[in-house]
Amino acid sequence: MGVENFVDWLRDAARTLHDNAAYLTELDSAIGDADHGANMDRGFAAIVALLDESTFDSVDELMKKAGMTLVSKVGGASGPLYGTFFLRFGTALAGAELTPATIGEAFKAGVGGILARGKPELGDKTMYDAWAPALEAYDAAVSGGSGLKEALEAAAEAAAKGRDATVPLVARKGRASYLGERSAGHQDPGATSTTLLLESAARTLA
Amino acid sequence: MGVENFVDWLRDAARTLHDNAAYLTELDSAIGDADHGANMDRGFAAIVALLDESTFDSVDELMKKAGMTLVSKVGGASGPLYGTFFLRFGTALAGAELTPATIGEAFKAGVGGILARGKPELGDKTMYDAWAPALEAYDAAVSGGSGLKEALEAAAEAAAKGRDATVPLVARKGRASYLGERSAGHQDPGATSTTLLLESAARTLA
Amino acid sequence: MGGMKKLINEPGDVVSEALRGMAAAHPDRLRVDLENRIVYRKDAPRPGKVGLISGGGSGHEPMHGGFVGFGMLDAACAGEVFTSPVPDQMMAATKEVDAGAGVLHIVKNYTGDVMNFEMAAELAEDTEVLSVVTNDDVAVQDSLYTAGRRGVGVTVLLEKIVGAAAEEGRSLQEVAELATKVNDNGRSMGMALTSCTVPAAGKPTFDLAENEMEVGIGIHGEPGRQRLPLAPAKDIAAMLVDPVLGDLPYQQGDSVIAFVNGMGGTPLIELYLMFNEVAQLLDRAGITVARSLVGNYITSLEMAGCSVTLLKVDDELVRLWDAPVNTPGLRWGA
Amino acid sequence: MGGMKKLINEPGDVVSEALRGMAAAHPDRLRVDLENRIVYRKDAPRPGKVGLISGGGSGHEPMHGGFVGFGMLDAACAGEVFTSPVPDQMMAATKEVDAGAGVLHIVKNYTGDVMNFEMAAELAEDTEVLSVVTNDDVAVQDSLYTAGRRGVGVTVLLEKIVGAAAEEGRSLQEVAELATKVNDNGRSMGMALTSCTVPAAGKPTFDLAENEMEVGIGIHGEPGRQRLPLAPAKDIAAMLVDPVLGDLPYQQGDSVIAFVNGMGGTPLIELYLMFNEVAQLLDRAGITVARSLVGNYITSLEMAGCSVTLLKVDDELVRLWDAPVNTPGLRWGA
Ligand SMILES: Nc1ncnc2c1ncn2[C@@H]1O[C@H](COP(=O)(O)OP(=O)(O)O)[C@@H](O)[C@H]1O
Ligand SMILES: Nc1ncnc2c1ncn2[C@@H]1O[C@H](COP(=O)(O)OP(=O)(O)O)[C@@H](O)[C@H]1O
Ligand SMILES: [Mg+2]
Ligand SMILES: [Mg+2]
Ligand SMILES: [Mg+2]
Ligand SMILES: [Mg+2]
Repeated sequence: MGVENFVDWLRDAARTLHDNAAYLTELDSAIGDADHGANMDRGFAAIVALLDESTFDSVDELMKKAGMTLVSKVGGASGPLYGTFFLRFGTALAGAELTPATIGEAFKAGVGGILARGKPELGDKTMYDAWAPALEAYDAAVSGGSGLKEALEAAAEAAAKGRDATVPLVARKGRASYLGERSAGHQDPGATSTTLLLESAARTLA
Repeated sequence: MGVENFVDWLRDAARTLHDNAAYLTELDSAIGDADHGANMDRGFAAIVALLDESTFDSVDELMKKAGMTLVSKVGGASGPLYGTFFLRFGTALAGAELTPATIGEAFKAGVGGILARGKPELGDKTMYDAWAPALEAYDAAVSGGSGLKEALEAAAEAAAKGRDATVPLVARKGRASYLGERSAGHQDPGATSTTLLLESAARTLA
Repeated sequence: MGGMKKLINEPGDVVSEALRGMAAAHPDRLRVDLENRIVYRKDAPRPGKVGLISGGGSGHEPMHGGFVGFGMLDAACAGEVFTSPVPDQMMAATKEVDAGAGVLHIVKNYTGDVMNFEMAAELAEDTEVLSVVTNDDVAVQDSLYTAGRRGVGVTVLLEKIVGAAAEEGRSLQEVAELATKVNDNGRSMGMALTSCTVPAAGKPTFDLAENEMEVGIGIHGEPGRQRLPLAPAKDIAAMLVDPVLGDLPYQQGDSVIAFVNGMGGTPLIELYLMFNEVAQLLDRAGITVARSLVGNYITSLEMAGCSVTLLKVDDELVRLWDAPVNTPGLRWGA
Repeated sequence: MGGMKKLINEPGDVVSEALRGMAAAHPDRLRVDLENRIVYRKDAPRPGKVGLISGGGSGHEPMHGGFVGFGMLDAACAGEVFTSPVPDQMMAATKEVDAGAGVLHIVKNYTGDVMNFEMAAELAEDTEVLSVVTNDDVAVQDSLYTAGRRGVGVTVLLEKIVGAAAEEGRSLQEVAELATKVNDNGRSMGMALTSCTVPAAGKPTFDLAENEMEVGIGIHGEPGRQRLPLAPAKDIAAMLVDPVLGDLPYQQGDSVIAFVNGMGGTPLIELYLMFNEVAQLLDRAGITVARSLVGNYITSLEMAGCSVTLLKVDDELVRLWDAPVNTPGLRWGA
C-alpha cells in the first residue's frame, strides 16, 4: 500500500470520469448547466498530465497536488468542492502511516472540506448525499474490522445508494435548486461523480 | 362595361391574392425572400380599403389611384412594378372609350411601364415572362375579332404558360438571380401573381 | 403563432411595434415618425449639412434605424420585413432632412430598393438628391446575368464614414464621391448556419440539415450560392475571406477595416472566434487591420451565420471612421 | 460537430480562440493574458484607482470581457463555457490590477462563482479585497431553500455604475457600498424561447416544443422555473415585469434604468418590440424610464429569449450611468 496505489486510483478515476463525461453532462443538462462531465474530465485529465510529468514521494503530497490541480483547472462548483476534498485528504495524511484508520481520518477531513466550502445538508440533493453515507459506511466497516478494500466497497455501495436517493429530492443547493419542484425526478450529477470516484477507489486502492 | 367592372376586378384580385398569399410566399421562399404573398396581399388590401371609402367616376382615375396605392403600400420589387403597370394602364385610358382595343392599348402601356422600371427581358424568369405572352395573346385575339372576355381569357392562358415556362429558367433579374443555377426548377412568384391577376380579369371584366 | 418562436404579437405589427420601442428607448437622440415609419435624428435637419438617408426592409437591425444620429444618418426609412420601403417614405424623409445642402440616398443594391428610391428621387423635385448604391457582395459573381451584386456589410461602414464627412460640412457632390470611394474599396461575403423565419411567412425560408450550411447568402434569409457540409470556423473563414481578398483585389501592404458581422442569431463569442480566424488570414496575406468591428450590425432576423467585410482604407477613411458618432447602434467619441 | 451549428473549431478551444479574437479586435483598449484567460484594460493598473474585477463562465458575451475598459472593469476572468473561472485566474488578476487602493470582486451569485472568488480572496493576501455578490433574479423565489437568487442583468448595470465611481477615485469601501446599493435596487426576470447548446455537450441543454417557452431562466442555458405555452410579446412582458415590479417593490414615481436584454439568439427587432411593451407597462405603473438599455449584453450562448432588468435610480446613479465609458461592449462619451 503506497503512492502507486493512489496514482492508480487517480488514473482509473480519470478514465472512468472520461468514459462517463457525456452521461454526467446529460444529468447536468436536466437540472443544471450541462458542464459537469466536461468539468470532471478536464480536472482529472490535468491530474493525469501531472502524474505523467512528476513523481511523488508521499500520498499526502500527491493528494494535495491533485486537489490543487482540481482547484486550478475545474472551476464551477465541483472544482472547489472536489479540490478541497483532495487538499484536506492529503493534508490529513501528512506524516501518517497508511492504514484503514488513517485513511478514514483523511476521508473524514476531505468530506469536512466539502461541508466547509459548500455548506450542504443531507437531502439537499448534492454530492454530499453520496459522500456522507459513504464516509459513515467506511467508518462502520473499519470499526467492524474490515480491511481497506472491504471498507471502500462498503463506502462505494453506500454512495451509490445515496446517489440513487437524490432522484426524488427537491434540490436546495447548487444550480438545481433554481428549478424548485422541477428538480425532483432527476439524479444529482455531483452525487453520481462522487460514486464513480469511490467505486474507482474500491477497485484500485487495496 | 364601366368602372364597376374594374372595381369588381380589383376586389376579386384582392381575394385571389389573399387566398394565394401563403402559396406566393412559399414560391418566394425557394428563390427569394419569402415576402411576395404578404406584399401582394398588403397592396391589394389597401386597394380594397380605398374602394370601400371612395367612389370613382372613371376607370383611368380608378386605375391610377390603384397604381399609386400599390406604389405607396407594397415596396419591394413588386410594388413599383405592379404600381407602374396600373398607373400607366390608367393614364392610357384617360378620356378613352372602353373597347377591347383601347384596353389593349392600356395593357400595352402598363407592360411598357414594367419594362421601363425593371428592364426585364424575356426569359429572365420574372413577371415579365407572364406579362409579355399575355399581352401578345390579347392583341392577337382582338385582332382576330375576339371580344374582351375572350381576349382576356387568351391572355390569362398565355400568362399561365409563361408562368409555367419560368420553372426551368435560370433567373437573371431580381433576387432569384443571386442563386444562379440554383434558381432553376422553381416557378417565379411574380409570374404567378401576374397570372392570378389576369385570370381574375378574365373572370370579372366583360 | 404555431411554428414560429419570436418575441412578437401579430406578425403584421412587428415593424411598427419595434419602431415604437426604438422611440421609447432613445427619446434623447431619435424622433420616430410612426405613420411613415421613418427614424429621424432628433435634431434634423442640421443647418448647412447634407442630409443622409438610408432605408430598406426591416429585419436587418440595428441597420438602418440604429445608425441614425450624430455623425451618421439623418433619417432611415423602414420597410416591412425584407421588403424595401416605399417612395412616399423616402420622399417624406428627403424633404424633412433637406437643409438646403441636398440629400444623399444610400441605397443597397436590390431591385426593390433601387426602384423605390429611384421613384422617390424622381418625385422629390425641390430637393437636390444624389444616390449611392452599395454592391459589395462578392457571392454574386456574374453581375451581367444577375441583378448585380447585393449591398451588404459595406453599407454600415459607408454610413459611418460618409456620416462623418457630412458632419464636417462637405458638399453633396463631395459626400457622394466619398460614398462611391467607400463602396469601391469594400467587399463582403456571408454564410448561414440556419435559416430565418419571416414573421408574415410563419416558417423558415429554407430548410438546412443539421450538417449543412449555406455559403454566399445575402441578408434577406435567401438561400445562398452553395449548400455545403458544415465546416470548422477556420475553413469557413477561408471560404469568406479568400473570395473577398481576390476580388478587389486586396494586396500585401493594404490597410483595411475588418468587419466580422453576425446575422442576428450568432452570439458574440462565435463572432470573436471568427475574427480570430479572419485576423490570421489577413496577417498571412500581409494585410494590416487598421480598425475592426465585430458584432451584429447588418442582420437577417434570427439567422445564425456571419459575414466578413473588408474595406481598404487610407488615412482619410481612417480619420473619418474614428470621428465621433452617436447612434443607438454605433457610438464612440460622443 | 454533428448536431451543433456553431462557428467554432474544436469545442474545447472555443474560449481561448474567442479571447484571441478579442485581443486581435481591440488591441487599442485591451490586453489579454491568454494563458490565464484574463482580459485586462490595456492601461491597468491605474494609479490610485480601486481595481474592479469580475469574471464568470464564458458564453455570456459581451459580459464580462466586453466590459473591460475605461469607466468599467479593470479585468475579467473567463471560465470555460458556463463554468466559473478558477481562483488562480482571479488571484492573478487581483494582483495585476491592484494599484494600492484595493480591489473589488464583482461576483454573480452562483455556488461555483462564489466559492472560487472566495478562495481567490483568501489567497490574495497582500491585496485588500472586497466582494459584492449580485443576486437580482426574482425567478428564484425561496432564497432560504435554494442557493439564493442568481446574479443576472443587474451585474451589467453595476459594472458600469461602479466603474464610473472607481474612475472618480472613490475608496474601496465607498465603491463596495455603491455596488451594494446598486444590487439592492435592481431586479430581473428572464425567459427563453429556445435552449442553447454548450459546445462540449454538443446538444441542446433542454428540449422545448415549438409551442412552449421557459419562464424564469438564468443565464446558463438551464431550464426555467416554469414551462408555459408560447405567448405574445405583450403577455411575456407582463410575466417578466410584474414579478420584478412587485419584488422590490418599485413604486409609482420611481425612476428606473430599464434594461431589455437579449439572451444571444434574439434579434434586436424583437428586443425593441419587447422594450415597447415594457415601457408601456412601466408607464401604466407610474414609473419613469430615466435611462434605457436594449440589446444582447448578458447572454446564454445562442439562446433565444430575453430578460428585463429594472434598476431604481437616484440622481447619483444616473450621473454615474451617464459618465463616459469606453469598452468593447458599452461605450459613450469617450
Ligand atoms: N453547495 C453545494 N454543496 C455541495 N455540493 C454542491 C453544492 N452546490 C453544487 N454542488 C454539487 O456540484 C454539482 C454540480 O457541479 P458542476 O456542474 O461541475 O458545477 P456548476 O454547478 O457550477 O455547473 C452538483 O450536482 C452538486 O452535486
Ligand atoms: N427587374 C425586374 N423586372 C421585372 N420583374 C421583376 C424584376 N425583379 C423582380 N421582379 C419580379 O418581382 C418578383 C418578386 O417580388 P417581391 O417578392 O414582392 O419583391 P422582392 O424581390 O423585393 O422581395 C419576382 O418574382 C419577379 O417576378
Ligand atoms: Mg454544471
Ligand atoms: Mg420577395
Ligand atoms: Mg422582399
Ligand atoms: Mg457550470
